[in-house]
Amino acid sequence: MMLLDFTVMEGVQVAWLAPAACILAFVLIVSLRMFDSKIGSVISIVAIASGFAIFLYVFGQFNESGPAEFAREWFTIGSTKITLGMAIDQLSVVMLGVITFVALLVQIYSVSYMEEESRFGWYFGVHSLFAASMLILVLANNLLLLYVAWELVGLCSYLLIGFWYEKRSASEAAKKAFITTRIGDVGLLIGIILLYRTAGTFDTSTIIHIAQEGGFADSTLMAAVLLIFLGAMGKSAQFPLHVWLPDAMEGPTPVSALIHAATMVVAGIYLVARIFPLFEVADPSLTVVAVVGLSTAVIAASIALVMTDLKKILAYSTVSHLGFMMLALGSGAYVVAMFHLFTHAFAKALLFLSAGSVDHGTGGKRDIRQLGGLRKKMPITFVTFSIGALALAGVPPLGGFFSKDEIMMAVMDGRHPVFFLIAIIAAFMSSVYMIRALILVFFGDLKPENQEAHESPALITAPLLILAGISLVAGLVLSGWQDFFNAKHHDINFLVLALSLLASLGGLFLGWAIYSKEWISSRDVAAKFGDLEKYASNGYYLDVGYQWCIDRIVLVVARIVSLFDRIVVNDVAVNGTGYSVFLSGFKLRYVETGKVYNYALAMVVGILVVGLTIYWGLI
Amino acid sequence: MGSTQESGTEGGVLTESLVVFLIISVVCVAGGLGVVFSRNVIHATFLLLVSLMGVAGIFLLLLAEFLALVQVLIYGGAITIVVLFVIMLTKSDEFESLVDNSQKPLAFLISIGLFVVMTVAAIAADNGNTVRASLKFSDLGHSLFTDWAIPFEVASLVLLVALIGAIVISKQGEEE
Amino acid sequence: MSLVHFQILSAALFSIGLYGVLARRSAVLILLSIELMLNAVNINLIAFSAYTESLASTGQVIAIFVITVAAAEVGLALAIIINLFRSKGSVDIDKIDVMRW
Amino acid sequence: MTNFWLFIPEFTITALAFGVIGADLFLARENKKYLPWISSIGLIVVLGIALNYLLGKQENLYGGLFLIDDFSMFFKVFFLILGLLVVLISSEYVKNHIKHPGEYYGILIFSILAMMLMAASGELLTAYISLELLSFCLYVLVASGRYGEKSTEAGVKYILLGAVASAFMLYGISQIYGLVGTTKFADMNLVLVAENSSALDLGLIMGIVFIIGGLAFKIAAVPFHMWAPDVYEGAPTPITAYLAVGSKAAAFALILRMMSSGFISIMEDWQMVIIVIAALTMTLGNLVALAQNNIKRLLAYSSIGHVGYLLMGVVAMTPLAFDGIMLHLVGYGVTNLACFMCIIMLYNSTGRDDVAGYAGLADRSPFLAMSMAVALFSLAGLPFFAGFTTKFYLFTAVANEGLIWLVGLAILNSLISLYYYLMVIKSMYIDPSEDTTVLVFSRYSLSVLGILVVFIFLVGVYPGPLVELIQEASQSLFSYIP
Repeated sequence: MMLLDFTVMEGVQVAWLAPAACILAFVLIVSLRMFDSKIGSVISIVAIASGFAIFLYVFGQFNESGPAEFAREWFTIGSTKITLGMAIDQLSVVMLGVITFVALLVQIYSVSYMEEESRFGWYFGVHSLFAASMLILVLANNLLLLYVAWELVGLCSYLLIGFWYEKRSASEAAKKAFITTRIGDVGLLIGIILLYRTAGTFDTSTIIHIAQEGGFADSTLMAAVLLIFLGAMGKSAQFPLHVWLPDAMEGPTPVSALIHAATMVVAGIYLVARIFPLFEVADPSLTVVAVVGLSTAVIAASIALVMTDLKKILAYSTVSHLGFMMLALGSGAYVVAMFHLFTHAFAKALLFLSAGSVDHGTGGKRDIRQLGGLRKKMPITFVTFSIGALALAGVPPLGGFFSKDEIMMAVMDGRHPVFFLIAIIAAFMSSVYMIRALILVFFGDLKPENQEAHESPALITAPLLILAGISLVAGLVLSGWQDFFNAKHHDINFLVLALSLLASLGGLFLGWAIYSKEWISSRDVAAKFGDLEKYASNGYYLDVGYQWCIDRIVLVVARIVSLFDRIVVNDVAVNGTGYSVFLSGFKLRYVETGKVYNYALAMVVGILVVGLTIYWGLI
Repeated sequence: MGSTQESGTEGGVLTESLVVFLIISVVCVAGGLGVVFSRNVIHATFLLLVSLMGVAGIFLLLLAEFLALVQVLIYGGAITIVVLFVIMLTKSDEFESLVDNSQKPLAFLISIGLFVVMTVAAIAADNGNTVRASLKFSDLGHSLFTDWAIPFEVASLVLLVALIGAIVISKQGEEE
Repeated sequence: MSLVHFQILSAALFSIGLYGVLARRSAVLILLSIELMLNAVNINLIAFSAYTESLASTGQVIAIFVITVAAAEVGLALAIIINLFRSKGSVDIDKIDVMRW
Repeated sequence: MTNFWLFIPEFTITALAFGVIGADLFLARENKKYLPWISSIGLIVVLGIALNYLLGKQENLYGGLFLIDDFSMFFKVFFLILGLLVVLISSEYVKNHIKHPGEYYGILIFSILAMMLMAASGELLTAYISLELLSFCLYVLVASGRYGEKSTEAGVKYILLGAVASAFMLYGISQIYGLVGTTKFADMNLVLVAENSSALDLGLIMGIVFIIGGLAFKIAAVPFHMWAPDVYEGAPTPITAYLAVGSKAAAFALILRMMSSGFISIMEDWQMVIIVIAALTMTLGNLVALAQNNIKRLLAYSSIGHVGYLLMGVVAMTPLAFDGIMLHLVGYGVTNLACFMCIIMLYNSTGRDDVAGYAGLADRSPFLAMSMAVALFSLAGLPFFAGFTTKFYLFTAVANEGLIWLVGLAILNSLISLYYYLMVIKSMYIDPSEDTTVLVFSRYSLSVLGILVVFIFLVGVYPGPLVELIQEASQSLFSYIP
């Protein structure tokens, strides 16, 4: 193969260079031990920037010549050839773009954000490795390679969450993320092996082809698809495997932005989209996806309402939006899910990076009760955060509005109206918590201890502004998006449109009413926002009513849910599993007494048990 | 392949050979029990010798004269002596307090269980054959050096390794 | 007198030896018990070879190897036990549990 | 008349062992450092001779006692290379910690011979006596550590338990011999097929189970594993590596041949039991490993876990699964040797073999820490390392036979194992060390380690040629089945 033939190459033949560049960066940083120097960051940024350039080239080629695939043989299992290869199609091109672009911005941002850290170079090294594995994950043309990358991505996430390992909570969180996602990964690998058993290949397109021809037994396909979905649930933090994601906020904020908001956590969404035809063939499986997505969206949103840590609010919001994406997938509209993935990636990365900027500017404060009134001190961050928040809340004409609206229409089309109603409630809640965060952080009185707050340097604000710009205009690519995926345009359903708009704006208004009333006196409100004063005073009853509702219903429910989340899911299911594994390990070791005759007894009993079992045909 | 010899009779009558067998068996088993129950290690070693000589007698009953000879020579002439040497070298008075360990009851149960299983297996598989065949020395030798030449050579290496090993290991404590 | 008698004797010796292995505390006594087990094997082998014409010499040949291995085993094990005694002053199995858990 | 040229590797390696022991007698103390060179060059010569004379030969000597085929050839080469590597990783350790280098290498070479014989034997007695030769060599090697340390204790435990296991195995052989009437695997299969025994009688079951028990002791499968952690901890470290790889591989070679050509017709009877043993072995190994703080003990439990994976392949009983076992043995072997090389190097310079001794290793010796991390990642089965490819092949082959839940358990166990490997890696890279002196290693050690690390990547990234060799080997094994 002529790798360096500078005549026009197919995109797919160049695509692999993007992850290769990042791996090279990682190897360079680690092997030259540039853990403390700034050169590490330069290498890493150059690598990811060239990745982005490759994306542009690949994208251009793709527009000309369409999907392509290439593979080389790795080894054979029996008569099956295991190949490694890359595939370029709509899905992977989109992901390639999102990953390289967001990663590039986040890394630039990190240069300033992380500059005080020791292990600065290590941070960038792992970032490069992460980028490489994420790129391999989306480019892989077969499930095996995908799985390989999937594991590597998880490893990088582990390393980055635990970056401040000196902090106990950080290493605990890293461990929890590791164990929780692993539960899903077991399912994923078994699912893949199940598919391989029948198909005799790991090649994604071949497997899909076989499935569509009816080559799989129904039960096998169903089991495989659900097991793979379990993997997606772990990675994409779907209820009840979502518990690791809020804790993952112990990592550095840029990491949260890149990995735990924009890229890695959407791997599950990507995976389901990638093998979407399998879900279609294994019919009821999409219902499972929809139900899981919907419950995730609602539950996480209600928890986000009562969180006080800014990053946790964003984290639960991420979980909730991942739920929306799953819901869209479950409603049969993977193009829409990908679109929401796209708008959400920019908006949420923007929010996280803005939160990081707040953090940076105020000397590490993340509790929204201690913040407030920062809009004067940090104007750029204020603007960018607002854009992100409004985009997520679904305010037209920002990106989030279009994608959320598309999801609502897809749900209305593909699922029972009840799904739609619940989804509207979740959307409503997401407006409320976004505006809550916005108000509590940037409006109101500046706390005396925050007088020193300052705007962040240009290396931090520049990525914010770029992302904000994209979030502003992201919605406009919608029609191009659907053409790109050859998807049908949804007929605009005005009822749906109106309801979803109502949910967004209503949520904003409600949040505004509650949170500005609670923190600022009404006179201040009257003085500063004359227009709103009437609403606020007129809405007093509403205010009390909603407050009551929130106190008595939403809060109670949310507390119960979050209690459930803490105790049942977190402590019992996740930590409990972990602890019982450890406990049994620690107990079992005492079997090993060190005494020869005990060992001999175990052997003899073993022999007798085995012999008699066989004799009596017990098993 | 050698001569065959009628022995025993029908109907479970006590024949001479059966009586001999029973006597030798009692010696074997009693010796064995002595080995595992004796409180004195020197006694245990001698009782082992008794039991193994009984085994040699069993070999004779089974018309395996060569094996009986080997048994007497190796166990009586070598192994027991070596064990006694070692006991002398180590502190034999320690053995007075060194009797049985804490899992003795369990050990008893397991051994009885194994014995029952093995006996049941033996009885179930019994084909009632009462004809014994003996083997000429020369046949045994021939077979050992032709058919079984490889294991034979390997066995010699086993002995060599054990020899070297024993020397190396017991020399370890010196010159320290 | 038939095959089964010898087999029962062999079973008895094997079980007695096993009891010794499981119940004794002195390394030397465990070793002696193992010798009993190996002899039980030999009885079994020779009984089979004597009572089954077709099996011919194989049983005796195997028995010779068993005796060889048994002798070598005793030699080597005793050397190790002596070394143990020199370094710990005891051949008590209960005392050689530095390595556990 | 037997063609004695077919024994040429065995003859030459025996001569080599004698040569090394003899040379030791004549070499002055300061010249003993040449012993590992003599041994390794000798082993390379034997390897060359074996490849030259025996490659592709298909012979059946002494009526099936001794088989020369692709399977035994594969293992011969594997064991010779393994022996070579063990000699290489031993050399610095032996210089510092072993009193009788000549005997050490000589017996090591005898044990390689024993393993070669085990892989080639087609009959119970030959297999047994070769196994016994291997065991004796290992007893000596295990107990040959420095006086007064854990080595003797390990030796006593190993030889006493080994003798019990071998007594059981012998009883099993005698039962098989008496009831089946032959000790040759191929004939055993014929008899068992002819009997077509739907319900086996107790005596026969006893025979088979006792033999399996003896072999299970060798590979340290639950509940016959209990000696392994103690012996691994106490033995001289290169010997621990050798035990974990060599004696297991040899026992597996024997098990594969015996099961596939001897007991395959009564497969249903023992299959389920081995499934249970495999499940128990992998679970127990990995769980208890979580609680260890001595690195050798930790690897002992990890190797018990690996035996569980390998046993799955025995259950599956297909050429594909056997490929998987052999491939995993190779991958695991290389990885384990690399891991132990790191342990030896650290032990030689700091005298530590507890996990805490690895704190801050990344700062004290980056290369060592990196190699150790590579080896541990490979053991955990992370992609692009040997462990992933080989484990994946094995798991897929087993899943192909429909044992999905077992494979699921194995995957779960691999994930658990990743956790304790990561603890070591974390300790190396993250925990601060009380001693921060930079460790300096000889160029020799570093290059041996480098070679092993390269092997790990090679098997992980480009396993193609190896897989082809292994496929030929396992095909020859299954060609014996009528």
